[in-house]
Amino acid sequence: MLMALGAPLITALTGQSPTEFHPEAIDPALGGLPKGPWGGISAEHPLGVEPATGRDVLARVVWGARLSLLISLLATLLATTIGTVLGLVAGFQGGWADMVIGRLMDLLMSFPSLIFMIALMSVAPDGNRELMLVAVLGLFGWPYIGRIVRGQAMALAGREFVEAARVLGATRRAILFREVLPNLTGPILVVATLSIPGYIATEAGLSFLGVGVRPPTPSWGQMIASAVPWYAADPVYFLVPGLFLLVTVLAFNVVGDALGDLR
Amino acid sequence: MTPLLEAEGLVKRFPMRHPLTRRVTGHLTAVDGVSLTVRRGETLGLVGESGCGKSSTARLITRLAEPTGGTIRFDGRDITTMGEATLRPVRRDLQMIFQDPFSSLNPRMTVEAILSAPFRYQGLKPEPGQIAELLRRVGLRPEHAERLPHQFSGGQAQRIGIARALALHPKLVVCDEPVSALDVSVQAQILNLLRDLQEEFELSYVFIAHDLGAVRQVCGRIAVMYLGTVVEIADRDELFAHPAHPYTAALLAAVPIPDPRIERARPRVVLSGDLPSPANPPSGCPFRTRCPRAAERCALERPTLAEGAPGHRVACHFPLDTSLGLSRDGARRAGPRPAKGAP
Amino acid sequence: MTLLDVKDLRVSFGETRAVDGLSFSLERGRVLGLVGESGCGKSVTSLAVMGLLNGATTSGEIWFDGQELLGSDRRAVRRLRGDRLAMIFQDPLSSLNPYYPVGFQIAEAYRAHRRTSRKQARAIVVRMLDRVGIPEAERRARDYPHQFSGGMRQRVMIAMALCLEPELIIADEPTTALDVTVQAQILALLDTLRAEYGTAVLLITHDLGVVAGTADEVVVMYGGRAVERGEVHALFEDPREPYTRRLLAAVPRIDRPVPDRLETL
Amino acid sequence: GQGGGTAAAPQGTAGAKAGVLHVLASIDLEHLDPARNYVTSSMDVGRLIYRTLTTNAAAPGPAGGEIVPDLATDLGTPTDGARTWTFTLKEGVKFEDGRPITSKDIKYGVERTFAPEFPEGPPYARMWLRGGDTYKGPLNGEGLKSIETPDDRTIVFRLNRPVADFGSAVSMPFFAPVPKDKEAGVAYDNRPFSSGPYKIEKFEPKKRIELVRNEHWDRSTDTVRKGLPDRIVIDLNLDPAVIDQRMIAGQGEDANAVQFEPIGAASVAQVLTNPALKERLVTGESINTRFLSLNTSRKPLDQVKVRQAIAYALDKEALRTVRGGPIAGDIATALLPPAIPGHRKEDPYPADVAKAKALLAEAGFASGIDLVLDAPATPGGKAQGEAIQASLGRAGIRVKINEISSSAFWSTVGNASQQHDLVIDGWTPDWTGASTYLPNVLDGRFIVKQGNQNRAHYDSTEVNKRFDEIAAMTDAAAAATAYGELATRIMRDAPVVPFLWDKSAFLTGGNVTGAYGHVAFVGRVDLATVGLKSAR
Amino acid sequence: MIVYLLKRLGAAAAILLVICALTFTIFYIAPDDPAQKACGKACTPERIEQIRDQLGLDTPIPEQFASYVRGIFAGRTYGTGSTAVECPFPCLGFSFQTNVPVQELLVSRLPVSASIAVGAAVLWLLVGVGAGVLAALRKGSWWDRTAMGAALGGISLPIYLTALVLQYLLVVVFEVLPYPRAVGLLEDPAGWFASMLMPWIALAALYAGMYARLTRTELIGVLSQNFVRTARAKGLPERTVVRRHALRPTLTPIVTVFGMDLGALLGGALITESVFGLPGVGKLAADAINSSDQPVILGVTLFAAAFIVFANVVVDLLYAVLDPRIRLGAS
Ligand SMILES: Nc1ncnc2c1ncn2[C@@H]1O[C@H](COP(=O)(O)OP(=O)(O)OP(=O)(O)O)[C@@H](O)[C@H]1O
Ligand SMILES: Nc1ncnc2c1ncn2[C@@H]1O[C@H](COP(=O)(O)OP(=O)(O)OP(=O)(O)O)[C@@H](O)[C@H]1O
Ligand SMILES: [Mg+2]
Ligand SMILES: [Mg+2]
Ligand code: NI
Repeated sequence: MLMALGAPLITALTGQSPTEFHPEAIDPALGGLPKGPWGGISAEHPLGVEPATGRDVLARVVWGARLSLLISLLATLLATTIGTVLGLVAGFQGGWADMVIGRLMDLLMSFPSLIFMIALMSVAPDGNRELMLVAVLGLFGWPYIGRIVRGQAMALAGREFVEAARVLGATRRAILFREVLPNLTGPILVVATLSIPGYIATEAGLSFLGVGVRPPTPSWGQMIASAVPWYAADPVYFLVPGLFLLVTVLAFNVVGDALGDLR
Repeated sequence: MTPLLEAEGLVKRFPMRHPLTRRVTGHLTAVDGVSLTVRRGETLGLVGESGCGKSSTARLITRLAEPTGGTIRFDGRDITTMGEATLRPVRRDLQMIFQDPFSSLNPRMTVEAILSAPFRYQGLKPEPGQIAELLRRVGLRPEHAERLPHQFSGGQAQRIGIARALALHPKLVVCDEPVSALDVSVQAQILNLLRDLQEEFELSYVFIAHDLGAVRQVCGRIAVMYLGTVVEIADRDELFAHPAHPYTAALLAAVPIPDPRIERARPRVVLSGDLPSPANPPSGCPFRTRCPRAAERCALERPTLAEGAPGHRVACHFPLDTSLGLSRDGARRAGPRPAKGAP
Repeated sequence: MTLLDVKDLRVSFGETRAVDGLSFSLERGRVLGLVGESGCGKSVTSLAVMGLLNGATTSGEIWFDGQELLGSDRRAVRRLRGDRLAMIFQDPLSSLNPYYPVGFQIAEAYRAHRRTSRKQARAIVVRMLDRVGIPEAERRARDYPHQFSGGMRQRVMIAMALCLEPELIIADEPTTALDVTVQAQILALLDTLRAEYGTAVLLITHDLGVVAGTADEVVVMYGGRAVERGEVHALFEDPREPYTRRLLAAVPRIDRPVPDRLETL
Repeated sequence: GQGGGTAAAPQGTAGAKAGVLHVLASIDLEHLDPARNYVTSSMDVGRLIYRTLTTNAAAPGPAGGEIVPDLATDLGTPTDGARTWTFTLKEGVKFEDGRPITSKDIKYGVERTFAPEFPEGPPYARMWLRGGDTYKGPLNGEGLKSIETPDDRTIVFRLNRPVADFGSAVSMPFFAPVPKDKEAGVAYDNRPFSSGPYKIEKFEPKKRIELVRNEHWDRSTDTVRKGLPDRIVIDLNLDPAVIDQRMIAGQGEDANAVQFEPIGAASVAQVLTNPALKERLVTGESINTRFLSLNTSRKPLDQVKVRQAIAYALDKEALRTVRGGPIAGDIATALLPPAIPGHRKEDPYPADVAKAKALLAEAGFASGIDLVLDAPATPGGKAQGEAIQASLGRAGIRVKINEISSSAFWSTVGNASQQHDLVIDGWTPDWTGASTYLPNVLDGRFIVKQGNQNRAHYDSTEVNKRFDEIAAMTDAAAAATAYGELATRIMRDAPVVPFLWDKSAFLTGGNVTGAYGHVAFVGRVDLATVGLKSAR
Repeated sequence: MIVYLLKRLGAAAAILLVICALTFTIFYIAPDDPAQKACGKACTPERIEQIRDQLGLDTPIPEQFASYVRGIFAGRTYGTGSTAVECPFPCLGFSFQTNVPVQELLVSRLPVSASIAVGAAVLWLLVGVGAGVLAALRKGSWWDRTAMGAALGGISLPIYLTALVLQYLLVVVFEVLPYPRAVGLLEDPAGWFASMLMPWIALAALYAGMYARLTRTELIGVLSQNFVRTARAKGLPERTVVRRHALRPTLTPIVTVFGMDLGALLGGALITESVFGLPGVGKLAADAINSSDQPVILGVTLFAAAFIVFANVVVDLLYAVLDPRIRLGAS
């Protein structure tokens, strides 16, 4: 997280831009293999350089972190907001609203989402890819949060303190947002935290499959995808973004897990 | 003076759904034509076994559930079909205390917030010191206002629930098993408190319990429910002295008395069979399947609540009380009938 | 002859002391009532006797028919369990496994200790169900717990506990979840069967009325220890401890005039 | 080139007439129907299944560009000033069911290419054959009169203009025989009837094609194909990196495999640093030129100085590096590659960022310009796009990459309304010579709204006129020289910036022999001659 | 029950219809002309026109959709005359890029995907449920903490990372496994196993982690249930208590989750198959997306959705079969 925010700073410090080519750091005769062992790790390029272009891996990884995290956080925000509101309404209101929202969730969860997301992204008009990724991830992500919120809201709706509020003359809105929602912040926070790594991985997966953000903006998924052919010749190039991704996802999972245990 | 609450022929029916298919497989009649009146300043008790519709009746009276049929008049106004907005001012006078002291308090709110909620939801503001006064009234200390519900014992939590119900000085408080979840000693405190408050605030109660002892302690009049209907209603002492309905008699006989000599000397009244399902009630008199006096007529004709002695009404074709036309010890003669299969 | 002898039982869960030096004994064929308010350690005591406590530190002695249970190896205690020592729990629904027919669950208890064929076990199941007053026992044995009413489930639990004719039954609030009329049915049933089999009963309840009607002796618990114990008539007529006295006074009784206020502790 | 391996002679010696040859391809075969087979990969496979009147010689290097007789006894006899061409079929040539191949089958095969259902083939028949402009194919029962079959072994083509290299043109797959009774419309694509050494046993598109020996192919009638293995199994759409690694490992069946596409940049280092692998590396030459097309119809690319600035700024070395470095080919300095007659050694725009900046400033764009590059949405396309982006960026030319799904790439950039400023482009002539290259991509009169190939939208009256003059020449050598001069002339306008003359380097399994890269198939292995050392 | 089943299938069909309609619309109102994409490299205006005609792109979208749906049940013929192509029942579309009806492509790819999915599922069930059960039984122990840590790690592993690291280590460095390739189980069982091992592990790593955690939580929950206490009170050996009384209720939610995961897996095998270059349904989808072969994308999406929806129906029924409370209805 820090790394993402500090991306401009880190690149300023190392003096490397994520898009600048460094032909001197690679050997064209060997297909552009970085010069030197361990993927061309040197004082100048602490995590080595990208084969074939010589771009600085550290700079790309930190800029990629910025993008990956931004997209997944926004997607989480979007999915959580939609999921919470619709889940609350469905779980609390029941009846007709529950049926419509429930069906919608069923529908979205029946989509082979990865295939569909890829297909959608591949036909989507050329616009702001980042926003589109957020929208698509959010669209297919909210039912999972919505379902949990709905269940919790349903359980809470049967609790006597909700009845008590009604007897006191509280409006439906007041009950939903003053009485029920505060009791859901815990689970919502946990689910949201646990869904972030999913979005990071999915974003990376989409970029990995070539329908993510546009070059030259680096993203982890893209870096890993372009490292795939090199995994035998230059494993470091593949491992660096891979490990960053793994560690980040793991970190969010651990935090979410700990939050879940706290409750 | 008009009664404070008049409920006429209340009916509540729930659709029953198959757990998997969600298809409506039938209807469950939780409340089946209940009529009650609560006079100003009195406490009406509602007793009966689990599932007989006590809570459902309470929820109908407080308009937490929509009645399937019947009317409710409160303080001279028909509130049966009032919308939420018009109902809101009425709610100030019509409050409720719940069974589970913890479940009825929002675990995320401090006592302060819980006790100011009645004001807030009515568009009012508590006066300074009012909340502390409320706490004091129910036997808690002002510094408790900062705490969260889980930091209290069950009895204390129930006191908070009571304070909340009383915050706006209601006229009627519906208490749905307010002491069932509590230990005897705590139960006694709460029962005492309710009585004290009644005097102080000129309250009327509808007091629901399955424990006849507790009901007897606080109620002036008692209605006995069975399978969604009121089978007997009378003044407290009359009911305990001269139960007219065989069910009431069985209920009284089944209450264990904490005195070995008395308890062991009492003949045991053991009703046979189980409570029928409200989804599939027996024809005619709902109690006839377990009734030691049941006759042919009971299966054909549903008895209506008829007044025998003044103020004592019973729904039975063959009531027990002599003053109501039959021998008093009828229950003893007919029962005990051992449970089927038992030696 | 003493069947169960508990001496200075102490159970703690980490810092909390659930049972704190409890002693009592129970003769063959007698009923001991263990009363007290919520949280005073009644259930923990019963579980300790059954050897079913997990994650608790236990000390003291529990003698069952001349055998010390706390020090014995788990296998030996397990063999006693269900066979000579049976238990009935408070909530019969959650105490029965929803996934198996009740007949199977009773047969399982039987077959855990007696080598019999399935068929024989089934015959015993049907007989037991019939004994506890379940009509159409043959057919009902194939039903699942959720298809029974609360009282019926408790009868199933009793059948399960009695099928091996144990010497001691521990009944932990067997009627608390039931209505008074059903409670009366169950208590009557327990009483008849107990008399017939000569089983000793450790009856745990918070309802003084139930104790008064059923027990031979009473132990009153408070805060994990026994505050008073004695023969049932003596204890109710002349409680020595103020706690017992207050407890008795706090119960609203239907056989006495209505007091203005109830006594509180 | 520095690539290593053996370019001069086919690898190894005689192969066994047995065994199963595996081909590992990372691409799909677009069309096998001879009427629609117009990409080099499919043509390479097509050469196994059907024979044409003439065909390319089976030889490494430029020698492969030589056209030799195949079904015909010679390269055809031109009469009427090269307006009438007569071919005679060899004796004993047969289809897979044993029936003899007749001139009518060839005529029918050519007629099919006129059907609008099969538009993928080259336009030559439509352009040259008399009546071809109105003919709509044989599917409705009509024949084309300008193809005559006086007897079963003679076929006469009557053209509407003199075509000096018609004998080369008939080496294209659409001069392959198709029996009329085997017509299956578009479905013929999945199971073309064999006249070559192999027939299709099983074809699962995008997955695998399995060829087995055609017993009726007579080795003695075919001087080009060897027909060594009993079976050829081509696995399609594999991951390129996986193919490389499998070929490097060379375990089990992979010893009997050849790689269909050049090895990827990522594998180059592994191969070149390992002598045992270098042994198995084969390089092939090609006549493919890769260039960047500058859309002269859009501002500011309509200004020659801006285009020249781009030509100076483009870092061809970086572009080559992302394609694999020297092994991927030689840096292109001119339009015509060395293998094409008329090639001139020249470098009008050596890399010079300062000069590029100066030219931009002269044109009034001192603060730089913004351009959009159309690139295919493939890893390679992306890498090249980034290289172009980075190198032009040094001169203040800011490039935005527009990725286009690879299948729609050519139809999108061929659509004038969807094309942007720069296109990653390239061209392989249909046979060795500039006549099917320069006019195709730079003749302004061929600019069309859709399916456009002149993606520079370059339209110079002077150049167009010169194209016509050269086309009328009957002396091949003079025409070649003229094309060379014209290429130099065109490059002064810089409508395109050539950056790479492709070469291809691929790995063969340890048990494979006779493999070499064929110039007609962009340096891909000539499948017709590969065999196994021993049949295991 | 039969009525319910029919109703459920009806609802499933409705969901599929909506998915189909949505997917269909998205592809056909996309900015790129489907005809242009189907047309390929050498595209002429006439050819585009012809494809438009064949695909029926000139008719209004609802009509196109209707004929698509009709084709699923009755098969259909694309185009007319000599260019007509037959797409027999159940026609999920026709791939003009490959000249093959989509359902044929699917059928030819299914064995590979099924091999991967089933093998991985077996692996993750064995490992995940096994580890979860042990962790629950030894809650708080060294083993519990290690297994749960590993499970969290497994969940966090992106499939392509696992896949490539496995391939690098097992194939490139240590050469213990061959490169995965599509080998039929019946043709060459040993080769099939060797090829499938890495995809199995890669997929199973993720799910095993999830199942280990799920199993542990569920089993701990069940072990604290009163009926487990009852079983112990009967004097049953601990093994029987766990196996019969605790595991059975634990497995019910796991089986249902498993059904859904398996349903979604065929659609999600995309990355595994792409990384290992195995020609399964996922690879088919990836390739189709790369080459914009819209009929194939549509067909695969629909097929995968059908699988998920069908799996959900099966799961619901299974739940009912497994849980007598649902099977027999409430009392
Ligand atoms: N929301 C509901 N949906 C369906 N059935 C209901 C609902 N609420 C109550 N019931 C049923 O209606 C009947 C009466 O319930 P009610 O809660 O009024 O009984 P009660 O007398 O308060 O019982 P208890 O003493 O257990 O609180 C019961 O059979 C119950 O199962
Ligand atoms: N597993 C446990 N872990 C920690 N504390 C426990 C555990 N079981 C019981 N206790 C504590 O031990 C004390 C005695 O509990 P126990 O269940 O024996 O009470 P009880 O007398 O049976 O009460 P009740 O009438 O509510 O059933 C309580 O304070 C309880 O919180
Ligand atoms: Mg109730
Ligand atoms: Mg207890
Ligand atoms: Ni009656």
